[in-house]
Order: sequence, then structure tokens, then C-alpha cells
Amino acid sequence: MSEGASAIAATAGGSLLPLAILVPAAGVLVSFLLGGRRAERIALGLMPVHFGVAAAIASLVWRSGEPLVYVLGGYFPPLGIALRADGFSAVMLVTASLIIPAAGLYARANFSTPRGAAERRGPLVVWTLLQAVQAALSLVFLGGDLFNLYVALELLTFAAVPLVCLDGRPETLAAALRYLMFALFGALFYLLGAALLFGAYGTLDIVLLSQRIRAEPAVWLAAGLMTAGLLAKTALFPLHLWLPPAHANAPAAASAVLSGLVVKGSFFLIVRLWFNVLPALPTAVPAAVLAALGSAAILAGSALALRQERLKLMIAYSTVAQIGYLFLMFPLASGPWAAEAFSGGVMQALSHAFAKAAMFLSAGLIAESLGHDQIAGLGGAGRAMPVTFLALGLGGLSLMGLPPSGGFAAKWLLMKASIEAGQWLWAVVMLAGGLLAGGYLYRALAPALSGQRAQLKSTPRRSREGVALALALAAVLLAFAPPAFFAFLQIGRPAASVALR
Amino acid sequence: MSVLLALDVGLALLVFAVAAWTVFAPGAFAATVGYVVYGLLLSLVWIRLFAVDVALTEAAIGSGVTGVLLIGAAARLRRAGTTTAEETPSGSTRLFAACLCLLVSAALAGVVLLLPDQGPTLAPQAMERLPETGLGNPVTAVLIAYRSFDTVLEKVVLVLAVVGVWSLAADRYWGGAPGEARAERPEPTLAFFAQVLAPVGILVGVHVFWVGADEPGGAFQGGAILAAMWMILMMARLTEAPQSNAFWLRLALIAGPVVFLAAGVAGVAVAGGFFAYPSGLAKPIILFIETFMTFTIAVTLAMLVAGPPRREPRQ
Amino acid sequence: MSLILDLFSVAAIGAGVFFFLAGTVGLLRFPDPLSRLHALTKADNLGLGLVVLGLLPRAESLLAALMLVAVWALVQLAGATASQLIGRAVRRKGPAA
Amino acid sequence: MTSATLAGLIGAALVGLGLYGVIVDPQPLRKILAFNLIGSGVFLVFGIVARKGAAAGLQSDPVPQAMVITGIVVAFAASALAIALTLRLFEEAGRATLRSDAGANPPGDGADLE
Repeated sequence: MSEGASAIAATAGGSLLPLAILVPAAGVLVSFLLGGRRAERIALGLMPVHFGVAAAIASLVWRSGEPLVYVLGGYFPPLGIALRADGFSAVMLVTASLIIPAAGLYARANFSTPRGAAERRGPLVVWTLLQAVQAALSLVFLGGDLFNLYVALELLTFAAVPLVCLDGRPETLAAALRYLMFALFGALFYLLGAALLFGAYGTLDIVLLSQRIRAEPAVWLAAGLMTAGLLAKTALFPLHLWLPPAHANAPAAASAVLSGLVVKGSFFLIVRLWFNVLPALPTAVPAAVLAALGSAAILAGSALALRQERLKLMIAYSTVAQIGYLFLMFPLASGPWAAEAFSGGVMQALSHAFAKAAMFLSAGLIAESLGHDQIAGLGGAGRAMPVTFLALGLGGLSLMGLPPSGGFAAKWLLMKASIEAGQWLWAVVMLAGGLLAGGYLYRALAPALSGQRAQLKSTPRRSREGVALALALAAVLLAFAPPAFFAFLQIGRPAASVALR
Repeated sequence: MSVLLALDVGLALLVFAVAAWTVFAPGAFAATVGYVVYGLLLSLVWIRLFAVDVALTEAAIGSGVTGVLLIGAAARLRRAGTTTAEETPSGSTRLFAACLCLLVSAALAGVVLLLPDQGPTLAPQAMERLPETGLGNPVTAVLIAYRSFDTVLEKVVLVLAVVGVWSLAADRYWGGAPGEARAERPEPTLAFFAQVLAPVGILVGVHVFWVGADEPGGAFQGGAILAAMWMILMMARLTEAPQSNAFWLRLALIAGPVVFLAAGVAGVAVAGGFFAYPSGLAKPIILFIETFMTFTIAVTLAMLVAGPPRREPRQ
Repeated sequence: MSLILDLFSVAAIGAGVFFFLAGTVGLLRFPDPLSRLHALTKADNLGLGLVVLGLLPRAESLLAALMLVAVWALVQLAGATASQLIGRAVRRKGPAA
Repeated sequence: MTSATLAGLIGAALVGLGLYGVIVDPQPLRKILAFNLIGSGVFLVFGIVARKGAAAGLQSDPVPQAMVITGIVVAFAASALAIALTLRLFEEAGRATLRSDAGANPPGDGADLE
């Protein structure tokens, strides 16, 4: 029990954890109250604060080498709720606190309110909901209680769905409604699993559960229901149908956040579930199923991306494929290669977040400058707007897994782990996925970089191109992550501590 | 005991039958009415589970306010005649779905039957710490003290829901009031009804909120009753729906979570941690928070039922 | 004394249940909306009234008894209003509905 | 067979029934009703868990009860958003279905491969 107590006891600096959630949550409320121009000011003003909190959390985790814990209201679990930050959550938190401000800076051109003008619909919705996504993701990354995480999932749904149909066209409304239905299905099945776990063990605290859980029918059913629900929210094949229309039709800034970050939220919870809550279960079969679905997603998503006529749809289908890679870490999670596989999976989540955000922002600039985003009509556009296409191409490097890019590091680690584990199949799928990614990117980029310099309706602003390029460069820079970074990711990984003991 | 069991079995069958009706009824409107009946029956089930707070919430929100929302939508869709010519899935899809659902239900039922008669519980711990809060109702203590973080974030969810619903307004209506401007005169019967009911209902709502500290009831249940009274007054045209850009409305929609958040942050200064209450002062602080929450819940539920702005804003 | 009160309760509640049953049969069997309404109002007024009357001697306090009566009064108000509104709607649309 | 177990079994049945409605019924309004059925089934599972946790003089564990209350309010908010989307979709498109061809592409761009 002493081990459990130490995992629950609040640690120094833990009070930063609630701040990471409360700062954007307060921003949502005040932005909604004051509205108009002030909503934007508040959102952009609080984002650096959130980044500061996230960075402080990461540095505390780094210095102590142990997860950060905070107990809310002095009510210790199982009665109360604890927040926890390990290496994985700290890294995801910092990533979110970088990408959302980037999307915000990009969105200013479309969603700012001139001085003295009346409040408009689009800006108010965008600025409140961007902060809401930030609050929801912070809670997803830090929550230590499965019901508290259910609230986080719902926050994420309510923040994300209205962004999809901001333009009010029928097809985007249908996409948003379908997204909402999948999200509701996911949240309800997750909650059902939580109910069964509470019934069996009388707590929903992750650490306490992990100590009590045994392989029994209630746990297996709970695990199945929760995983199915979270997969629907993550859009893993074959539950991916909602994603492309939803992500491709949102405003570019929103697409970047939805595709780069929001789907990672439910993925993060799947990792939490299997690695932190259920390490006691023999996981060979479920892990193989997850990886098989992931492989199918890589192949089907890439093949579908190859056949898209629109750039944003192609990028959205490539998200379906790239989500697949995330799930290849599961069958490799035990054994001497486990740390490599875990690092690879996390690296894939990070690099895809930056790369995909960069690509959606670039695609948004292209669509605004050309007046369309038909791939067939991209001829020569690369010459007219080189920086934008550079960002698009650098993001593409990560998707293909070519060096130097974070995507390369991720796929290299995963491939190495699967070869060491003797599970060759996953390595073959990754290679095929990389080739297909090369194919669909070539299809979009080759005409753009050749031929006559295209005529633009408007030239994109330097600052907005800069934002997209910065994100793409971040995805590239991840390739140069030092070994210490990978050690950081392992902080608080349960399997790692088991292996050390 | 066996009489009670027979009643329970009857109630269970009735609940299932009405639920099946809402899935299989031929018309959407009939299904919706079935759902409202279902919600009321369900609150009886909750009474039989000795969860009176949940029963009140289910009756007020799950059946009552949700019912108004769904029936309103069904009526609008029916007037427009959309229930015809929908494509239905093929027989094999239906068979596959039926098998899948049977499997889920059977697995779930099996696990439910395996649960031990005396399961693990947090009731002793909840009762042990109840005196610190000064409350008498442990469910309220869980909502406002032990797991207050859930509750405050769920209030943020409600604000996001309002933003989401309003985001579906046409641009020209942004800032305007929900509901179409109607030319016809208000129904005199309904106006009379609202005039008589509203004062009584408001009294009941406040009462339900107030006793929630010690008995079944609380902010959610009381707030839902207050919301219903406001909705009836609006339906009877005794008062107009407010403009969505009105500062007082925005303030009312966020007052609950803001006060809750502020109290939670103030806990750092006065009680040594986020969402901690200083000993001895817990009950007055909790009642202060709950007062604002009840008010905000009432306004939020009514606004969510009213839907997106559908009138041009007055300047 | 308590036996008499018990018998009174049983008789009153039994009669109330009978009226509810009759009202339900009427709702299901009567041909048009207005006569169905007629059947329903009987269940509401008399049925609930008798059930409340039967429960009154068992109320734990005067306040509980008053609440029971208030429940009956509110149902009366709601029932009367709903019947009025439905009646008007029927008249506007014609009895075929 | 206690009344709590009975409620749990009804909860299990409701989850399956609702899931069937969600999958099979093409109308969004009916899907929303079915979602609410699943939701109340899930809540009933919490209910039996609470009832079986009766202790310390309480007939029912207050913690899962509080979770159900939170869940009911969130479910209402979800219904409100879904209904608003359905009605707006109907206003804009003249119909309210989720056919997959209502999905991805602007008019005249028919390469949606779902």
C-alpha cells in the first residue's frame, strides 16, 4: 500500500497541474462574457500563460524524474480526484500549448474583429472554442481519474464539433452531426466501461485501479467497451468514416487543431488505459487486434488519400493513415524493445501533430490564394507561394517517414522494435505506408512545383506562412531529439518501472 | 417482499416495452412522446434503487427538459414532413446490428449478474468526511466538495453547449433572440396557466435547491424546475426570449462556473489547495456557490431548449 | 381506529385506481380526440383525487398532507390547461386528427 | 433476484436496444433518442453499482449517484447540440439524414470514396 500512497500523495509544484486546466477554462468563460474583440485578446493573451505553465510542469517532471501529482481539495482518491503528469503527458501538454497558439495566430486573419465593430459569430465561436480545446486536452493529459477523464472527453467533443460546421453549409453540418454521433457513442461506451470498473473495484483512480485489477470478466468487458468507444473518437479504421469530411471542411486553423491534436486526445486515453490502468491484463490478443486495425488504417487511409481530388481531403485521409501508425506500438509494448516502441509511438503522435497542423495551415493558405484546393489545379502554385509549399513539403517528410523528420525518428524506432521483436509484418506495413504517402504527396506537390507560375487571387501574408513553416520545422527538428528526450518520455511509464524492479 | 418484487418486474418490463417503442414506433413524433413517458418511468426505477437525487434529476432533466427539447424538434420536423422517404438499411445490416447488440447486452447482463451482492463502496468514506462540509446530503457533498472538479468542468461543458448551439445561427441573426417572431396572439389559456403556475413553480424550484444541502434535491434539480418556469412564461408570451448579445444573459450563463472557479482558486489562499474549503466555513461557501449554480443552470437549460438565435438583433 | 383508517385508504385508493383504469381504457378505445380527453380528465380529477384522499390519513405530518393536496391541485391545473389547448387544436384542424 | 439486479439487467437491455436504434435508424432525431436510451442504460449500471455499495447507513453509494447526475446533465447538453444541428441541417438541406453523400465534397466534386 505504501507504493500506492506515494503515487497519490501530492508532490511539490503539483499545484501547476490544475492551473494548466483552469487558465484556459477561465479564458473560455470570460471570452464568452465579454465577446467581440476582447474574446480574441483574452485567447491570445492567455495562450503564452498556458505555455508557461506547461513548460514549468515539464521541467519539474524532468528535474524530479518522477510523475507530478496533485490532489484536489485535499480529498484523496478513491473519494476525491488526483491529477498526474508523467513524461508522456508533459510532452503532449507542451505540444498542445504550442500548436493551439500557432493556429490562433493563423486564425487572426480570418477571425479578428475590427475596433468598434459589432461582435460576429465566427470570431466568438473560434476564440472561445480554441481555448476550450486547450482546457479539454490539458485535462485529458493530466486527469488521474477515469470519470474526470469522461468529463474531459465531453469537453473535447463540445469544443470540437461546432468548429467543423462554422461555415453552415449543409455538407459541413452533416459532417459535424456525424462527428457528434461518433463522439457520443465513444463517450457513452467509455462511461459504461468506467461503471463496470467502479462496480468491481470501488474506485476510478488510475493508480489505485492498476493495483487492484485482475483479469476477470468485468475487466475484460470494461476494457473492450472503453477501447471501442475511444477508437471511435480516435477514428481508427474502420471507425474512421466521420473524420475526413469533418476535418477537411472546417476552417484551416480548426482543421489543424482537430487533426493534429484532438484525435490524439482519445489516443492518449487508449495508451493510459492499456499501459497505466490495465497492465495486469495479458495483452497479446488485444494488442494484436489494435495493431492489425492500425495496419489496415495505414493501407486503406493512404490508398484513399491517393484518390482524393481536393488537397484538404487528401490531408484528412492521410490523418486516417497516420493514426494507424500510433497503434503499432501496442504489440511491441513488452520485452526489451518496449521502451523503443513506446518512444516511437509517442514520437509519431508528436511529429504528426506538428506536421499535420503545418500541412492544414498551408492547405488553407493555398485554398485562400487560389480560390480552390483542387489538386488538379495546383499547377505552378509552388512557384507563386514557395514558403507555403515548403511548409507543406516539410510536413510531408514526416508523413513519409523520410529523414530528417520526427516522422522518420518515430517510424525508425517502431520498425527497429518490430524487427527486434520478430514481428516483421508491422515493419512491412510501415514501409508500404511510407511509399503510399510518398505517392499521394508527389501527386500534389509535383505539379505545383513545375510549369508556369500560377496566378494568385491574393498573396498569403508572410506571418501566416511563417506560422505554418515554424510548425513544419518543429516536426523536422524532432528528428534531432537527444537521448535525454527519450529518457524523459519514459518517466512514469509503468512497464518501465516494473522492468527496473 | 414478493409483492414488491412483482411490482419491480412489472416496472422493468414496462420500461423495456416503452424503450422498445421509442426505437420501433412507426413515426418519429410518437417515438418522442414514448421517450418522455420512458423518462418518467425511469425515475420510478431510480426511486426503487434508493437514489432519490438521481430520480429527481432524471424526472426534471432527463425526462422533463429533454422532453420539451425533443418534442419541439419532432414537431418542427413533422410539420415539414421529413419522416417520409428515408432510406432504411438492408435486412442483412439489420441482422448484423441485431446480433451485435444482443451480444453487447448479453455480455453486460452476464457481468451485472456476476457483481457481488455487497460490492465495494465509498459510502463510509463519504459519510466520514461529511461533517467537514457541514452538509447533510452526501450526494451534494460529492458534487460540490469531494468531486467538485467534475462538477465545475461540467458547468463549462454547459457553456460550451450554449456556444455550440448559438454557433448554428445564421450570421445575420447573431446577437438576436432565439425563436421566431410570431404574429399571432398568445393563447389566453396558456397565459393563465403560466401566471398561476410560475409563482408556485419558482417557489418549488428554490425549495428543491435549498433542501438539497441536507435532503434529496440540489442545484441541478432546482435549476431544472426554474428553467421550466421560465420556458412556460416564454411559451405563454408573458415574457420575451432574451437577446443572445445581452450582457446580463452572458453573465447569467457563466455566473455559476465563474463563482465556483473563483472559490476553487481562493481555496489556495484560505484552505491550502485548489477546491479546498476552509474548515468551519465550508457550508456557507458551498451554499453561496450553489445559489449561483442553480441560477446559471436554470438560464442555461432554458437557452439550450430555446435553440440558436433566429431573429435579427435589435440595436 | 387505525383499522377504519386503513379500510378507508384501501377503499379510496382502490376507487382511484378504478378511475385511472377506466380513463386508460377510454383513451385507448374512444374514437376521437375530444372523447378521449373526456375519459382522461376523469382519471386525472377523480382518480388522482381519490388516491390522494386515501393517502391523506397516512401522511406523516401536516406539511406532507398539504403537499399531497398541492400535487393534486397542480395536476388539476395542468390537466385543465392541456385539455383546453388540445381541444382548441382539434377545433382548428378538424376532428379527424 | 433483487430489484437492483433487475435494474442492472434492464440497463444491459437498454444499451443493446439503443445501440440497435443508433445503427439502424436513418433519422438523426431517432438516433438521438436511441443515444439517450444507451445513456440511461449506462446510468442504470451505475445505479446497480451504487445500490450494491449500500453501507454506512446509506441505502446507496453516493459517489456513483453523483456521477449519474453529472452524466444526465451532460447527456442533455449533447441532445441539445445534436437537435440544433439536425434542425439547422434540415433548414439548409431540406432534409435531415446523414447519408454519406452529404459528406465531403462541395457540389460538382464527386470523388468522395466512402
